[in-house]
Amino acid sequence: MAMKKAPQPDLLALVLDPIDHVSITQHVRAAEDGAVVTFDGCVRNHSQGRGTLYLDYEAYETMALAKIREIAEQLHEKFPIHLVAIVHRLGRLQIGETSVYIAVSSEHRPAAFEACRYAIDTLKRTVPIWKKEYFEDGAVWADGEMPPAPPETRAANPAS
Amino acid sequence: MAMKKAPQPDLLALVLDPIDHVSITQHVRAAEDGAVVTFDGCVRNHSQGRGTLYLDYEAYETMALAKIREIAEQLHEKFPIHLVAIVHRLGRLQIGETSVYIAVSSEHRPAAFEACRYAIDTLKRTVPIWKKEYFEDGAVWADGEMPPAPPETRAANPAS
Amino acid sequence: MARCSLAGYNSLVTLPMQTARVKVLFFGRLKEIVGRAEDSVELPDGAPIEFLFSRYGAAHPELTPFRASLVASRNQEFAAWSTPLHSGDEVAFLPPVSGG
Amino acid sequence: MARCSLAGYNSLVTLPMQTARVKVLFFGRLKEIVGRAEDSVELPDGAPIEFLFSRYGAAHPELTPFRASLVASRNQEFAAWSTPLHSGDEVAFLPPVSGG
Repeated sequence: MAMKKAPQPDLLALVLDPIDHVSITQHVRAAEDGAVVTFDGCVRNHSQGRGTLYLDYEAYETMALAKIREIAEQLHEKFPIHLVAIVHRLGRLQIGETSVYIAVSSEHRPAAFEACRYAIDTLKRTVPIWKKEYFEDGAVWADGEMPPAPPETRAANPAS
Repeated sequence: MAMKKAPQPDLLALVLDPIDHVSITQHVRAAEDGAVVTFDGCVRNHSQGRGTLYLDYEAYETMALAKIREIAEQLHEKFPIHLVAIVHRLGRLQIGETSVYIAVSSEHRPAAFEACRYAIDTLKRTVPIWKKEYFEDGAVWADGEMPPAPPETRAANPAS
Repeated sequence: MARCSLAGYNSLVTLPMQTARVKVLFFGRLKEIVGRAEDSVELPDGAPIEFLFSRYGAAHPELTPFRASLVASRNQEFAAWSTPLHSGDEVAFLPPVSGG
Repeated sequence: MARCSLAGYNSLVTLPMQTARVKVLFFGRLKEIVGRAEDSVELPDGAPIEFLFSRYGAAHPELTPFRASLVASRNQEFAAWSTPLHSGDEVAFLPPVSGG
């Protein structure tokens, strides 16, 4: 059997504690890199004209982590990047706290920018995480995006 | 005379000391923001196949700061962003140190991404800063980009 | 291995209907409607995900309007509603995602 | 106000040639060639930036090959080489920039 290639030391995680931007950014940043681009998704104090109190995030954790790993793999395939970190927080988040933090390092800046943008755009469409927004006058599950589903086949074909 | 509009509290600076990513990022990040995108330009340990020892950055300081302010103004005109920080370091930089750091906050992520990218791309073309790269076997002024110059007019027309 | 049809098994076949035990997960609004995050159910082996959802729809009619906006998964992969289920599968009905 | 032509002033005009004192800045490679970062020079009032550069080119022939890759500035703004200079102006010859 072939030796497995050593995994890229990307940092891919779901966490409950506040996100530490500094250590995550340091994780991807090396002497060979000329660029590090980061995206910090924060809890806004308002949503569609209503004042937000806080958010609750929940995830289908095993699948969410698998989908985040898929995104990291895609980044390495599509862009000449060095390392990527994608960390999403779950549980109750207060205004101003970071819900998701993405850091990408690369030799030249276009790859880091494009990969970071691709990562958050794909995460928002494909990673099974949901947020419930709490306002002074109620709470709603945020409108979300429909992940791409595989095409339907004919109704299950009973084997004989 | 009309009152001057209060200046946006953008953070625009040339500095000699190491760049503090955390305080700069905090500067642009507010409760109304949903996204913060940052670009960290770092000194690579190599350039065009040669091992780099360190870099010296110098600037036409008054003009560089004026051009950086122009970039910030353009960002506010072109993108629905909240705040921007653009900090460039001058003097001697070691491998891994940050030469330029840009942070942009916005309500939604596309503006922060696009503005941050626009800022570094424009800075690299228009801000009078130069770097000299020191290698084990010599030093060179880095190949740079020609800033856009105003079109020439006819030779100066002596007034009578 | 004999499989039943969805309408029931063929009574001419003497083998008993194969059943499958699958784990079902609910998230977000669906979890609130069904009143639980996790379930374990028995269904005819090979029955599609759609069949499983219909069952929950029968028990919780409030679910039905969500059907068009849901995506299904089987074993942590997005799956067509026609995907057949077997014992040990983990199924989830995923509302539009809103992470990030 | 009388202005001289670049070739010298018209001797029929009895007013002395107006001169302008401008500050000149050098950066990067140019600073190394000229051997100084800053200079203060007198030149005919209204002479274009090009005229000033030619003067330095005469004194430092190594400068001339750089001309095509330089951009000029006047008072911290990019300026055409034909821009006329007046007293108090600050001029710089900017090599291709390589910040970031």
